[in-house]
Amino acid sequence: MKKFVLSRVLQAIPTLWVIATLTFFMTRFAPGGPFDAEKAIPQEIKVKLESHFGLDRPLFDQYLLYLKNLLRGDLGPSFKYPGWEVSELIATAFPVSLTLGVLSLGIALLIGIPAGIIAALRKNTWLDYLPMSLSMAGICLPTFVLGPLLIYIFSTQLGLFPPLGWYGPADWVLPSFTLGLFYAAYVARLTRAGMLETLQQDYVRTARAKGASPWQVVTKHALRGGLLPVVTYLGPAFAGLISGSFIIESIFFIPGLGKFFVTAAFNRDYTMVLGTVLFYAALIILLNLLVDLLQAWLDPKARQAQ
Amino acid sequence: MSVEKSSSLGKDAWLRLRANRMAMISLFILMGIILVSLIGPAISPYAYDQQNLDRVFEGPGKDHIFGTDNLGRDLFARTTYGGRISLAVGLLATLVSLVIGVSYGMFSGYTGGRVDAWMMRAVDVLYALPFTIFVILLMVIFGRNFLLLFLAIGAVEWLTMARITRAQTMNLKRSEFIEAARALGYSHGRILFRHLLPNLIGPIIVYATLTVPAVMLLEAVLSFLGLGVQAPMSSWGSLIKEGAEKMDAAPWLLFFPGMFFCLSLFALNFLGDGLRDALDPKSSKD
Amino acid sequence: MACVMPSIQNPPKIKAMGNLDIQNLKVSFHTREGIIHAVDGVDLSIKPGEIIGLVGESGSGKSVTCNSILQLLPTPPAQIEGGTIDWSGKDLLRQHDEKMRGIRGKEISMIFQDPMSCLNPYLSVLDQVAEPLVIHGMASPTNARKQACEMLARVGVQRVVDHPHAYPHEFSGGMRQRAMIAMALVTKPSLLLADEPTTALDVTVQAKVLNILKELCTDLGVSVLFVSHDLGLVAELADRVVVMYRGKVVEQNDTRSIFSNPQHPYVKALIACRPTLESNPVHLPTVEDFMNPKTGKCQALKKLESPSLNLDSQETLLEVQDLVVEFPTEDGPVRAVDGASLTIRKGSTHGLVGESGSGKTTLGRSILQLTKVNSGKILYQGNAISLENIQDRTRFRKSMQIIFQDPYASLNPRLTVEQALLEPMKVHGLGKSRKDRIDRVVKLLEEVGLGEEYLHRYPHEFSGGQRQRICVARALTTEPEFIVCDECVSAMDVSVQAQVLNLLRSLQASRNLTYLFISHDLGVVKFMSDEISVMQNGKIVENGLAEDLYRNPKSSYTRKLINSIPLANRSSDFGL
Amino acid sequence: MRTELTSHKFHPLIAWVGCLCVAWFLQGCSRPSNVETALDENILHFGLGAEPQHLDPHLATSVAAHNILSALLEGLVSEHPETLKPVPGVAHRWEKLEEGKTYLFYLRDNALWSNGDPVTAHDFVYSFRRILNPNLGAQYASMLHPLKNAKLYHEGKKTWEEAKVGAEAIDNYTLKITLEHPIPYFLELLNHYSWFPVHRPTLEKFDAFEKMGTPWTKPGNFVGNGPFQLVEHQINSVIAAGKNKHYWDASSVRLEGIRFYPIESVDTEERAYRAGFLHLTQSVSADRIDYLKEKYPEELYFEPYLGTYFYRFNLKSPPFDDLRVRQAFSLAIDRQRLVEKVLKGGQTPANTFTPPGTGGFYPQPQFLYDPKKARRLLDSYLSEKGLERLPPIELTYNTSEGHKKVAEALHGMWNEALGVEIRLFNMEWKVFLSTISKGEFSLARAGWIGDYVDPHTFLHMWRSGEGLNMTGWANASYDQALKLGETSNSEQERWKNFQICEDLLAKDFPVLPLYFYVHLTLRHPTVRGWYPTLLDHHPYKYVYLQKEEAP
Repeated sequence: MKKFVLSRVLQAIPTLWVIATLTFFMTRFAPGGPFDAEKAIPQEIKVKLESHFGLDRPLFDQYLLYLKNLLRGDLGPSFKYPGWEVSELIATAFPVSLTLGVLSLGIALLIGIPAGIIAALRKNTWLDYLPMSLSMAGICLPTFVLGPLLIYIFSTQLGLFPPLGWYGPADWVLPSFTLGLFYAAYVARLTRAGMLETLQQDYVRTARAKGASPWQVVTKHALRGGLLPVVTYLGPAFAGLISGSFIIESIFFIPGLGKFFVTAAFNRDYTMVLGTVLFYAALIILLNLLVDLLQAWLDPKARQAQ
Repeated sequence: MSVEKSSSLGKDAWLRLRANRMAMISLFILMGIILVSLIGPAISPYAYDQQNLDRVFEGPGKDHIFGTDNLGRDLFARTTYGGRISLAVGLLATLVSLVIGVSYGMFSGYTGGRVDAWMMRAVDVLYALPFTIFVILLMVIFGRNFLLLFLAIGAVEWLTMARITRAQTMNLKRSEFIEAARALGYSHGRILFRHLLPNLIGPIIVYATLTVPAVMLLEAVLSFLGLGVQAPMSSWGSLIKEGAEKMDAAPWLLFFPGMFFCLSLFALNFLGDGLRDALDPKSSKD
Repeated sequence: MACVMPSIQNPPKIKAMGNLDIQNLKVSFHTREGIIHAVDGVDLSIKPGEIIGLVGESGSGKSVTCNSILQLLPTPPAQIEGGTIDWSGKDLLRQHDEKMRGIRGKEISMIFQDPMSCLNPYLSVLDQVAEPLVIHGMASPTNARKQACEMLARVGVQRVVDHPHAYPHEFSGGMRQRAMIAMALVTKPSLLLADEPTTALDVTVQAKVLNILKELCTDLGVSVLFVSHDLGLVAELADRVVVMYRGKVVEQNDTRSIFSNPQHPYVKALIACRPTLESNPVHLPTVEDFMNPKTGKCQALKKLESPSLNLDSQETLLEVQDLVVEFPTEDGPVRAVDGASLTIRKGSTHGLVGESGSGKTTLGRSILQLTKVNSGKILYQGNAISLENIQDRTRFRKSMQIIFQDPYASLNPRLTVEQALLEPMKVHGLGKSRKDRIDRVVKLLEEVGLGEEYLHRYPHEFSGGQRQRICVARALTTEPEFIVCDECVSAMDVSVQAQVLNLLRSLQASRNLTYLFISHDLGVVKFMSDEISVMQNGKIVENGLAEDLYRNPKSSYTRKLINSIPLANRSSDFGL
Repeated sequence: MRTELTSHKFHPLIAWVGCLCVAWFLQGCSRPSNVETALDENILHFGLGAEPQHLDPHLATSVAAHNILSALLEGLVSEHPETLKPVPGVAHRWEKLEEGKTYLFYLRDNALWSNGDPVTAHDFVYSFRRILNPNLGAQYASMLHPLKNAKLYHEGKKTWEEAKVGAEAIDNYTLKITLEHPIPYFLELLNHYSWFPVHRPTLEKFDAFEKMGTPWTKPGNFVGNGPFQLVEHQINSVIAAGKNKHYWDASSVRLEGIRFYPIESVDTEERAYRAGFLHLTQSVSADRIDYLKEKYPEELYFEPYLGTYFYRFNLKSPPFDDLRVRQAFSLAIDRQRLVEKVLKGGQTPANTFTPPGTGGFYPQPQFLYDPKKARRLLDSYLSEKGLERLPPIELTYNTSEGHKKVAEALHGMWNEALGVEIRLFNMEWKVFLSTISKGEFSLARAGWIGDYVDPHTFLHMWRSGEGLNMTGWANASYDQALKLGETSNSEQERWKNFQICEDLLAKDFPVLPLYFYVHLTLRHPTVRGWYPTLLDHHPYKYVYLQKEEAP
């Protein structure tokens, strides 16, 4: 196990380096710079600005310098928000995104797994079609439709939840649902497929032969294997939940990471683009590793394979 | 007999599909949507970009069965015209991502070992790269080519496809029938595409049917960057996006494109499930 | 008189409860192809303490009968059409699901065929064995584990006692089946349903497991319904034997009578078609031989001395020298094949026996270059095999073929028979035109006993025996000289096994084929082979002519293999 | 496989936890809205629109920054809340000398920094010196170029002392400012944040004199002299300002604090307003006007805004190198219809480039609608070139629903009047900027918001070679007229010259003005002391909250 984790961590280093390198050069070759604005800056001022951020040096020197700083854990200052370090901004936004991500994932699982189980138990009946259709609502209604819709129903009409902000638990409900419903669709479909697979297994019959109740059969025997595909999906999904919630953040006015991801590219905020991309990459690598470990926990055979 | 032969898999699958009522209903709905998208703009008395500033934001009525938008354009013409674009983009880009993702995933999973590990790391890298910048660069390098749209969408959507295919391939490559194929002296290409691929079809179909709506919405995101469909042309993604902004003032602007989008999504999914069952010769057993 | 019925010697402690009486049970399956009457009016009763053997080939309805006792059949497609199953005054077929759950695992337990797939891979063995006690509220979880531990120790699964967190995959097949037995008996039920509990096991392991089962059931006074396709095996255990054929009970009698005086032709066939160590027929009798009234003579029972091949006069086709194959694992490489050497002569059959894990399959696969060889030489017609360039590889693949154990897994489920058979010809450029190739396929199919009408079917539409015939036909498409038969009949009913073995033999004669015949069943190997090598732990421990090896086994391991075969199967007259 | 899923009992604990959660949530929901509590707390909740990039007045560039900085800092003069005319700020009085070439400002001695230090004339000199410092790279430094010799220093040709820049502290409370030439709108100019003072010890502490991006602008560090002081700054969440006790006029400041929320999405901002989260929104979505007019007739405000929405022609490439085509494109647009039917936000059609009434200047309308003439002009061009019809024209705009709508409407109008095929191209903002500045366009969307209330802020951009011009248009007469209008002391003279500029623009058509902006906002009835102003400036010290009177 230790060896497995270690080798994955070692693999992560070149991966992150390649990501950093590609992103660095990609952002630099994209047209427009961080200081372009409608009111064009006089040339001499632009030169000053560029020298302040070290953009006047040869590109390769900048690259080396960036890597050097990176090794020290320094992501550099933001171009768009001068006076703020990229790492500082990520650090303040991350807890918010994490909360939102965990809650949304919880909701996705809470909706998706039961829906998938019921659908699998009643394959090709209305108890299959109905939960599957409902769970697909999250895909059918994109977040920019679902968000305002939920606000309209639960906030404007019923007055149950605040329409925006991120100040207390009550604020968490609507955004998490909006985001979670999208992922619930995937979870439901994956659970259904996984459960259909395990319910056919001989050990499920063994369990029934022991006198286990249907509830015990499903929860104790079938679910564990049936959830493996869901678990595989969780890694990328969770990374997506944490970083890719720009629209939700914009609809609900949440100070999360998603905004930095999207606007950094639009602002040509080079250091911020690199910082967020590397953060995201590290997150994906970490989560995939966690997923593998979780899989190992669920599946003793995988434990041995590692 | 040789005439009958080649149709056997297709015919079998078709027979099985026909027996699945949900799949057949879905198929008809999908055909209907495609048909309406193809002939809709032609039978509509208004062109998709024909403005009438005196009749803006009219609800569904006699003249405009789906109502009009902020420039007095006929929503029926715009929705059906958008259907052409969205369906074409959705289906073609999904196909592109399928081709890339499945080939990559199969190769990676089949080869295994170090090659596989690094191929998967490459996927990780591509996952992490900033998509916005990538698309902007694509446009800088290749100009505003409509084909780029497929390339750009395919480029992101194939990653998950590759992962799924790889996992399945790893699972299947140990099967005896693959070993039998090797023993029979088949080339790797033949084993991959003739023996492995048909057995991967289930998860691929499920994921592909989920990719189509994702692609249709991604198209709206890409048009934000200036790639793809340009105003005043329409697509379901852009119509839904506009409709969402005017949801309470002019709900029909969201309802009709949304309905078409949802219907085709549901139809695709149930059809996908049906197809998966139909393409599995075993499924006739239960 | 080797086979003594223990139940006669020690009369069991009879429990008050536990009288099972099946009357006129009818079960059908509703499929898209139509209704199949799997069980068609079966009557069967088990008295307390009795061990009943239920025998029949696959599809005869014995498993369905067994499963319907506990209402474990999937409905749909299965449907109980009629009959009663009386268990201590309750009709099990009409019990509510809740009531049934109270009976399952508590009063009536069940053991299934495949211990690999019947244990939940995600739960520890100890938890699974303890589970019935917990479910039925017979013990607290802690106490249940204690009892489970005791029961596991009793069946000889010491490992769980030492490692309470061990998972099924850490166990061998035999140990898992023991764990299954422990799981079934931990609640001390009145009746045990054992559905082919040892079929998936090696002979040596099978013998051990059977002994344990017998001992325990006798001790606990559990009555047993033992389902198997192997009459010889049942003879070891049962007080009474019930034989099923096509959903009906064709004969039932006490064990001794059924073997000494079979009435129904099917029962006679079952007794006859198993290759035994002592007989040496050219051709095995099959069920059809008996069931067909025209040819239904017991001619097969007569011993035919096979014309022994003059081995010395035959040239060497294949030579394996000091072969070593290693598999990397976490704890360093494991040697699956450890310096094995053997010589196979043209036109002969070389048998390879050993328990599972002895390396015989790896050896077979490495000859075909399906597994990477670490060291040693494989010479084919005197030349080392090279897969470097495509011509060599194609030539090599064309001349050597393999038939796998599981005909289902080794056929691509998405290709029709025609596609599966045409493809190798296309790849190897055999046949002039498509039509020519199709003609060849049809001919091949006829050769293996299947007709043209099967061309467009998929593998799952065939029975096990038919599938293996397709595999044989596929191996023949390239017109090979040498075929590795890797446990190719191990998973089959005796009656089907006989058909396939006969087919292989007749093909060898007509096409001058050379076989490497791998099996754990010494009887089968002896029937097929001219020479036999015995393998243990990756090494070849004994080597010799088939007849010599059986009569004068030199190594203790070979003797052990022979002794593990159920007595009834050692000779055709059962020694009764 | 079919199993019954009927008899699963949930653990009672789960139910209890569930109940607790619901109770917890609901309790959170019943909290009173911002607008309700504001009456007690006297806190203004302000929709800021965007996160300001800088809070350093010398580096700030955005409207959002102005909205915050005008609370945190105060210049030499302040603004009248209704007319924006200069009123005493840090300077309690001033003298205009030498026909407006020199000003003497007398600073009040009770003006203090938020840490209690006095605000002196030296602080202003230090501030001017800082923003003009060539090493700082301030974008708005050119706002101070009217100071005598400021340009010399700013361009690095001379040091501050050598250049003798026209800002001099005569004593602690007297500041003398000398200009290059008289500027009629000089006092209005002083209300731009680039003229605001900064606290010298704080900047020196953070070594911020020459450096941008130092943390001196963070809460706890920031020392200002405005009616409010910075309390809290969470990026993308909130910027909070509290009352500055040391402010010289603290007694007349009625708000206890202001909370600025950078809500970028207009729809979200509207929801926030409707939920009582905000007192004011930064803007309102044009598509929502009809709806809001009906629902919130008393709270929706259309206020004139000093800005022009226009398109640029590229004069360097055909067909817009020909005057007739440009003219035809302009004449084919029915601006009135555009404003009434498409925009519907109370905007006014732009028949001139400078919004009428800017600083009192009312230019003659020049850009009119005449589709027949447009057709004639285009036909004459086509026949001269021997063309059947114009090749497709590319219209470039940066991605935004509003810009798209206008482009689509124009697409229709041009198509109808001229039979031209227009191809719309939207671009992401930075790509758009770089494309336009490279001249790779034929027709491009643009907009301009005035920095101060004078026609000059609009007309200066068409000077030959000016960075903002980008059309390739150069006209010596225009440059001359602009120069005269800029420097003249007589209003009549200035208006005459500016009209010449307008005439020249309408004669050569390098630009296609479409409409004048309007500032659309939702404002809660409890907000008082808030007046519509052309620059959307609202001095906070006059703003207060008062409960609605019962009708």
